[in-house]
Formats: sequence, C-alpha cells, structure tokens
Amino acid sequence: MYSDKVMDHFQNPRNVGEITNADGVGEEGNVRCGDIMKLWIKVEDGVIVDAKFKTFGCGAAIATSSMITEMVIGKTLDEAEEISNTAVAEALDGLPPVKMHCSNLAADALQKAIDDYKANKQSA
Amino acid sequence: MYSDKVMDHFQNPRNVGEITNADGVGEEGNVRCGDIMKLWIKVEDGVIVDAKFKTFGCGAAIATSSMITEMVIGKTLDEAEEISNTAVAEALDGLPPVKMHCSNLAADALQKAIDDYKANKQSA
Amino acid sequence: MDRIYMDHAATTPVRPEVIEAMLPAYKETFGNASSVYSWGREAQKALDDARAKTAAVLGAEFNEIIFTGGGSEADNLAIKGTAWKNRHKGKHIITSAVEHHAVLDTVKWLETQGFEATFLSVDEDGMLDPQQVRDAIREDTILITVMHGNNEMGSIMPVEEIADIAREKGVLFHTDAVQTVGSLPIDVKEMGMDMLSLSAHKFYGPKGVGALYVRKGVRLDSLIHGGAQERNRRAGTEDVPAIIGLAEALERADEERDKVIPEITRLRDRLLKGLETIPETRVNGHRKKRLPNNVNVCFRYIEGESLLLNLDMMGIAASSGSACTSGSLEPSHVLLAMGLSHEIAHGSLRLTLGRETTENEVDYVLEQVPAVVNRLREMSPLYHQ
Amino acid sequence: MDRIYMDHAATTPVRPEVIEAMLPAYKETFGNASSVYSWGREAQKALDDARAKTAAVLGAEFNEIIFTGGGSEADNLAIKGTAWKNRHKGKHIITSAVEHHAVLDTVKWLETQGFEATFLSVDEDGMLDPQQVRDAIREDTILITVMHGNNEMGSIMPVEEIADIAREKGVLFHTDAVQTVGSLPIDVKEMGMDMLSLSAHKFYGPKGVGALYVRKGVRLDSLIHGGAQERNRRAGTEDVPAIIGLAEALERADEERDKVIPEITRLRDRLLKGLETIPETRVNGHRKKRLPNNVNVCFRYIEGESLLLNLDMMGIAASSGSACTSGSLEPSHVLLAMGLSHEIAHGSLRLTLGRETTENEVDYVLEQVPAVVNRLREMSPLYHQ
Ligand SMILES: Cc1ncc(COP(=O)(O)O)c(C=O)c1O
Ligand SMILES: Cc1ncc(COP(=O)(O)O)c(C=O)c1O
Repeated sequence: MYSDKVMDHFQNPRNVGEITNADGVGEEGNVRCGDIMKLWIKVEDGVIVDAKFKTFGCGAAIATSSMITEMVIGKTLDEAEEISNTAVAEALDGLPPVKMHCSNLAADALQKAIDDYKANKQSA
Repeated sequence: MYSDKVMDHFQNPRNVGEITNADGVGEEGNVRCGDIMKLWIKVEDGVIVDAKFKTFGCGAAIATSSMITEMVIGKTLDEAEEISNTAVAEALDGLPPVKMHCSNLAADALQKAIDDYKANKQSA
Repeated sequence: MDRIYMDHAATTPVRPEVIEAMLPAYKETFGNASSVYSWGREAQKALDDARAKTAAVLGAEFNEIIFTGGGSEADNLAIKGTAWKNRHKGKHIITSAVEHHAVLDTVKWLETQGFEATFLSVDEDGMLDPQQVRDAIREDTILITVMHGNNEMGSIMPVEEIADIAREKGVLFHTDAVQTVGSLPIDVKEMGMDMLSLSAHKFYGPKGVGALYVRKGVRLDSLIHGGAQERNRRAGTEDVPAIIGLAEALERADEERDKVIPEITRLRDRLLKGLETIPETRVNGHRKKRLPNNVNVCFRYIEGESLLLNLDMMGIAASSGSACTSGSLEPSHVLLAMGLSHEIAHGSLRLTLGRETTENEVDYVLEQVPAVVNRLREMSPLYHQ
Repeated sequence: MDRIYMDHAATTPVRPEVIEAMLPAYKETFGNASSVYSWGREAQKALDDARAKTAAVLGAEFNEIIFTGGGSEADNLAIKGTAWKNRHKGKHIITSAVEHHAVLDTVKWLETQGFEATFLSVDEDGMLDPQQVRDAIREDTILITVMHGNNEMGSIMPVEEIADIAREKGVLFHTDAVQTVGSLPIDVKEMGMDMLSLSAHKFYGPKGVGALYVRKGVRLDSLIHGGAQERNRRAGTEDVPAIIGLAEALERADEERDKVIPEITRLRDRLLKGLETIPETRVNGHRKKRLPNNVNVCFRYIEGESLLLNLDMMGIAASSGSACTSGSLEPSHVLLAMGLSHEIAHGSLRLTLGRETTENEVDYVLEQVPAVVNRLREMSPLYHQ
C-alpha cells in the first residue's frame, strides 16, 4: 500500500517533538477525522532553521509530517510557502489515492505556522 | 439420482415391443412434455397374460413402463386396475420427486389399455 | 476405454498448474486482502497481480475488472446493477430469447419489479439479427444484453455490431461471454463492450469465481452490498485463491489458444460430420459462426435424458437441453426459440470438446452414439422404420 | 519470534485437512453436479454429503441449507430475498446500528428502493435490548435482522429472545452468525432462527463460500437468478470443492470446540487483562457475553492505523475499526454507536485469537503493545503526561 519512502518516514519519523521557543506554531485537522498535526518552526533571517511536529493520525499523516519538516528546514519562508501538498506526496514517492487528504494536512499546518510567525512578528 | 432398480429396468427394459393381436392398447402422454407410453395387453379369462410397451421419454419413463409390464402380467384385470402410480414407483425403490409424474404415465396407460380391452369386448 | 468427458461447456477440470498457483493462498497468503499488515499486503499483491493479468488478457484496464462468485453472479450484477442505477432514465431492457437462464431469469425477475423487457427471437440457426435490436430500442431503453457464444447450440452472436448500435443510441450493452472467454480472443475495447461476464470454471479454472468487465464510466448498483471490496461494487472477503486461479487459467488459455483451438475445431468437425450420417438428425446452431468445441444435434423420435443415460452407460459424459434433465416439462428454450418442434427438441444431444479430447475419444463416440440412438428408436412409439 | 496472526475474526488459514478434502473435487469429482452422468452424480453426492454435514452441525434439515458465495452474499440473500418476497405485506425492516456492513448497507440500499428501516441503538457494552426490538415492531414490519456475535467488539446479542419476540409478532428473523458459527454451539431449531448466515473462511474453511440456513416454509426471492441450483434459490454452477471445504471445516470446528474454545478463552482473558493495565485504555464490548476469541480496546490519544502499522513492524497482525484502514474519515460505526467519542474510537485495536494461538504469542503481544502505544502517544499532540 505505502511506498518504501513512506514506510521509512513512518518507522523513523524525523523531527518529532516540540520547539519550546518556537517562532511559529500551526495546527491542522480535527479528531473527528482522526488526523491532527501540530508543527513548530524556528526562523532566523527569513530562513526556517528548525521544524518539529507532533501528529495524531494514520501512517500517511505521520510520514507526511516527517517529510515536510525535512523539506522546510533550510528553506526561506517564501520557498516554504511554495510547498504544495502534491510536492510532499511526490517527495514520498506517492501516496495511495484514499490518503491524499493527509498530505493536505501537512502543507496546511505549515502555512498556519508561517502565518503565525508573521503575525507574531507584526505584533512584536 | 435413480435407484439401482430404476437403472436396471432402464438398462434392461422388460417387455419392449408391440403385441400384434393385442386385446387392448393404451397410449398416454404427449410430445410436448417429452413422455409418451404405449402399452399393449393380451387378456385370457380376465387375466393379463402378456404386456408390451414402447416409450418415448426419460429414464424414469422407460423404467416405469418396464416395471408396470412386469407387474401386470399374471394379474386379473381387477387387480391390474388397482395398481397405482405410487405402487409402480415403490416397486422401483422410489423415484426422484421431479420424476413422479412419469409414474402417472404408466398407470394411466395401463388404465387406458384395460378400458380399450373392455370397450373392444363390449362391442364384440 | 476410460470414461470420456464431452461436456466442457458445462464445466472443466481445474488444470494442475492452476491448482499449484492457488494452493499458497490457502495456507500462507491467506490474509484478508483489505488489511494493512503483511499477510494482508501479500494477499492484496496476489489480487493485484491477478487483476492485472485478467485485464491484460481481455484488453481491459486494471480497475475495469470486478471479481464475482461466478458467471451467474456476473450476469446478475451487470443486469440488475445497471437496471437499478438507471431506473430514473428508463425501464426497458432488450435481450434475446436464447440467453442463458442467468440472463433470462434475471430479466424476467426485473419484469416483476416494474421493468419491461423485449426478448428478441432468433433465426433457425440461432442467430440474432442486429437490425432487430435496432428496431427494438425505445426512448426508455436502458440496457441491451445479448450473449456472445450460445452455451447450448454454439452460435456466436454478432455482438460487435450490436455494440455499435447500442453506442450509437446511447444504450448500455452487456454481453455474457461465459462460453467464449478462454476459447475465442476477446478484446473488450476493440469489441466495444460496456460490460462482459466470464466464469473461470469454463476454461479450466476453479468454480465459484467469475468476473465482470465494466467499462470505466459505467456505473452500477451493487448486487451484494457490504464491505468496500472491488471498489465498492462487490462486497465480501476476496476469494484470493480462486481469483488467482481464474487469472492463471485465463492466461494459460490465452497463451495456448492458437495451438489448441484449431485442433479442437478439427475434432469437432469430424464429430459433427459423423453424427450427421445418422438418419433424421438435425444439426443445431450456425455451421460457421460457432463455438469451436460445440456439437449439438437432435435425433428425432427419442428423448434426451434416456440418451444421456445410455451414453453414460458407455462411459460418455454428454449433455442435452432435454426437459427431463432440468426437472421441467418444456424442452430447451433455446431450441424452441429456433423454431424446432417439441418432439425434435426433446431429442437433443450436446457434445462439447476440450483441450484433452483425443481422436480416439471422438472415434469411440462416433461408434457408440448411432447404436444408442437405434436402440432408443426401436423402443419409441413415435418411430416407424 | 515468527509473525503472529491475531486477526482471526477477519479470516483464517484453511486447515490442511480441509484442503485435502477439497482437492479431489478440483481434479476428479469436477463434474457439474446438475448433470446426469457419472461425473455429475459423483459431484452431486459430494454436495449432498456436504449439505447433510452442514445441516447436522447446525441442527437444521438437509433442504434448509443454501450454499452461497460467502457471508456477505448470505446476508444479502436473506435480507433482500425476504424483503422482495414480502413487499406486498409491508416495507419495514428492523436492525441494529452495530451490524456488519453486509447487513447495514443492504438495509440502507433497500431504503433507496422504497423500504423503511429502524436502526436500533445499543448500550455502552454494545448490547441490544430485546425490549427495543419489541417496541420497534410496526404493523408493516416484515423482517428483523440482528447479528449474533459482533465482529468488532465481540458482544453476543440476545438473539434467542429477539427470535421469540419475532415469532410472537409473526415477523421473520434473520441473524448474521458469521462470527459465531464455528466457535459457539449453534442449534437453529433450539434458537428459533428463521434464517442464519455463516461464512466458511471464519472457521478455517475456504473463502468465497458461505451458507444461509432458511427454515422450511420461509420463502424468499433469489438474489442471483439463473439455473435451478440450490432448489432454485441460488443460481450458478455449484462450487463443489469450496462447499466440501465448508462442511469439512464446520464439522471439525464442531468436534474440537470443547477442547479448543476454553483454551482460546483463557488466552483471550490474559491478553485483555494485560492490555487493560495500559493507562487510559478502554475495553470495548461486553465482558461476559463475548466472542471467545475477541479482544477489543481503545487507547486514547492515538490512531488505529499507525498502531497497526507499528505492530506489523513487530510482526503482529491485528485489526482496528480505524477510519484510516477503511479509507473513510469516520471511525468504526460500531464504536460510535456504543457512545464512544471520535477521538477514542479512532484509537481502537482488535486482536482476535485462533486455534493455533500460543501462550508465547500472547506474551509477545503483551510486551510489544505497551511500547508501541507509548511511542505513538509521545508523538501525539493530544497527549500530555
Ligand atoms: C459479522 C460478519 N458478517 C458478514 C461478514 C462477511 O463475510 P464474507 O466476507 O465472507 O462475505 C463478516 C466478515 O467479513 C462478518 O464478520
Ligand atoms: C452462457 C452462460 N452464462 C452463464 C453461465 C453461468 O455461469 P456459472 O455457472 O459460473 O454461474 C453459464 C454456465 O453455467 C453459461 O454457459
């Protein structure tokens, strides 16, 4: 069902955890659907220098969470905002059709984390 | 499906043929239903001394035809008239339910042959 | 002489290689194909492979194959499934009078559920004229279902032409190809089929498994509701061993077709020619457009079941459309639809050859049948030399 | 440690003795059971024997058994068949909210065909109160269908009491006994059943074959129309090998029940007790009135599919009512019907034991599950120690 890449990220998820002094936090999903992702980012000079996640969800949800943290670290905020859900799915060598909605979760949580960072900065 | 007795009578039908100077002839059935039996009897002093048949029909039809000829030979007309279709079926150790109508054929042809004999005698 | 099996249109033995292919799925790959764990994934992979093979042989796409519990279920699913789904569009169904009961009785049952049906007649060779189909189409026609090869008298129907008409008129077309898949080359796209039924035990696969090809875009209601198997179109834990067997048997039949079918056809023609020399014998079905393994004749004055029982005594397994083999009084609806009288229709004999049929077997049959026919005719009150 | 299979409620491997019993019917006794010749009669005899065995184990009569292509088909046949047949009498059907989809989706589909349905709720142990059934019966109720053992959380429903009520009210009663046949003793007469479904692959028989017990006198429309097989109630060439397999597996399950079931129950209880020690864990289903092999728990804060995948990595095959294993977003309809919140319901785990389950396997599972649960909780944004 899942590609080897998905299984690798599921079995050895990268960047699990929280960032205590995060610059931005985003949460997406709800318990009804069985998928919640929370993403923390650390930003320096417009570049995401660290990202961590916690996810309640299926194999695809965990793998996409892990994958997106890997993808964003080192990217500028502008570059990070460009990351689409299909890009995440592609980076994982694809997802089963019924699981495509999980990749939305990750991209959406990232967007929220970036928005949160921007809002924080504005109000600071 | 068929009992050994049925198969025996089917494989080695007794009394197949016609009686040229028969005292009574009965025919029952029709091509529509795929079953026609013709029965000839020879009567002496109220006793059936010979019986022969020709039958177009299934295994059960042929076996019941054969059986009824065996059953009637040596019987008085009164005794022969008593032979019911269930008696024929029983003598064959039973027939499959869907084949029970075939035993009617034989008993009915016999009745017709006896009726024919009586009519012949009356008019003689 | 061993027993001779000449009823391959009824069913066939499972090929040893097919059994071999199936066995692992009983013991090791036994998992539920819908499960996430390794046993389930292994079963799912076996299922995917089988579906890919099946689709490839038929010229279909992977997702266009629905596995079912047999040919009858495939026919029922195609007909009831599209009838229910298109109920709001119309209620008229067109079929032929010589269909297998799995189609005929399904359509008749739908008549009791508010649908209307036209049963098209056939000519004396059992052939359906496509023009008749065209003429029968109404505003509210939702489905045409006409079989490919007739299981009884072997005629091959002009399904491609009917499919063209159906497409032109925007009506769905289903064909029961249970008798042709495995012996004739089938390409659903080239043939223009919307739906096509097949059954594994007709081509040396296991019983209790079949498939329905459903062209992408054709929607139908399920016949068996429940789990999401077969993309929600046929519920029930997948019978993985049987499905593997179906695919394996189909692939092998496809591979050996060019070698096997000409030989079967040759033997079939010898048999037919030999039987024709028996007086007052009628050959049923089209001479040319005919299933390669089908011989069907009627011997006047005798009845089919007693013929079969006599042949069985000689070690020959054959079939008849005889009423008495089916427990009804009416002889074969197929032969009657071709215009045969009851008397003749009752005396039908079907011999269907297979890949293991030999020249010797044909010789033996040709020796025995005339003797048996004679014996029964002498016993028949209808027969007068 | 080899892989451990703890999903026997999904399917079971076929017993070697059952395969042995089936094999001859693939090669030698392969004939069409409806034929008159010797191959056909041999197949018919095998079929008769299988039917007699099946009937004997269930306390039914020979002619009260209809073989089908699986449990789902049996459920569909029972429900649609009686609904259509009794359409003129009424259109109301009563069932429970925790049925298998083969029942639930069938009833829901009938709602689209002009029938009306009541889906009775259950208590927090998943039990249905018979009084509710009594209250739900209307003038036009034609069928009550309530499962025997629940496939997910294992509760055993009071089907005898419901059958009494149904009889008193003159309403037909069907039970889906797919999860109980083979493990609980079943006597259809004593239990007062009108119809009862079973599926062979749940008790070490082959997939793709099931049966419906139909009490003499109960009439139903066919689901699959066509040939006159199964006394006109289920068309299609009989799958003799599979039917032999069903009967053989059923008989063996029946014979070994007293030896095997207590041992499975003991292991089940150990497993359940061990898992309960994990904090924030809910045991689902009735504690006592429970399938002997069923363990079902919910671990708060985690999701079922990722739990299963982790267990699979440890070599453990298990199941979950998790939405993500079924491709939908809603978690198990059964757990929701018992009043569980979405959050908890998503984290369900079902372990179902079998005749080959060992003490060691239970130990291993008890060692691995807590570790996996922990690992996932640490990853969960909902979890705060
Ligand atoms: C309670 C119940 N009913 C029906 C079924 C369907 O049986 P099958 O998969 O054999 O069609 C199952 C199992 O899948 C079941 O557990
Ligand atoms: C033309 C045709 N259609 C349908 C069927 C039904 O197939 P099955 O017996 O596999 O259900 C058969 C054979 O029995 C057949 O010959």
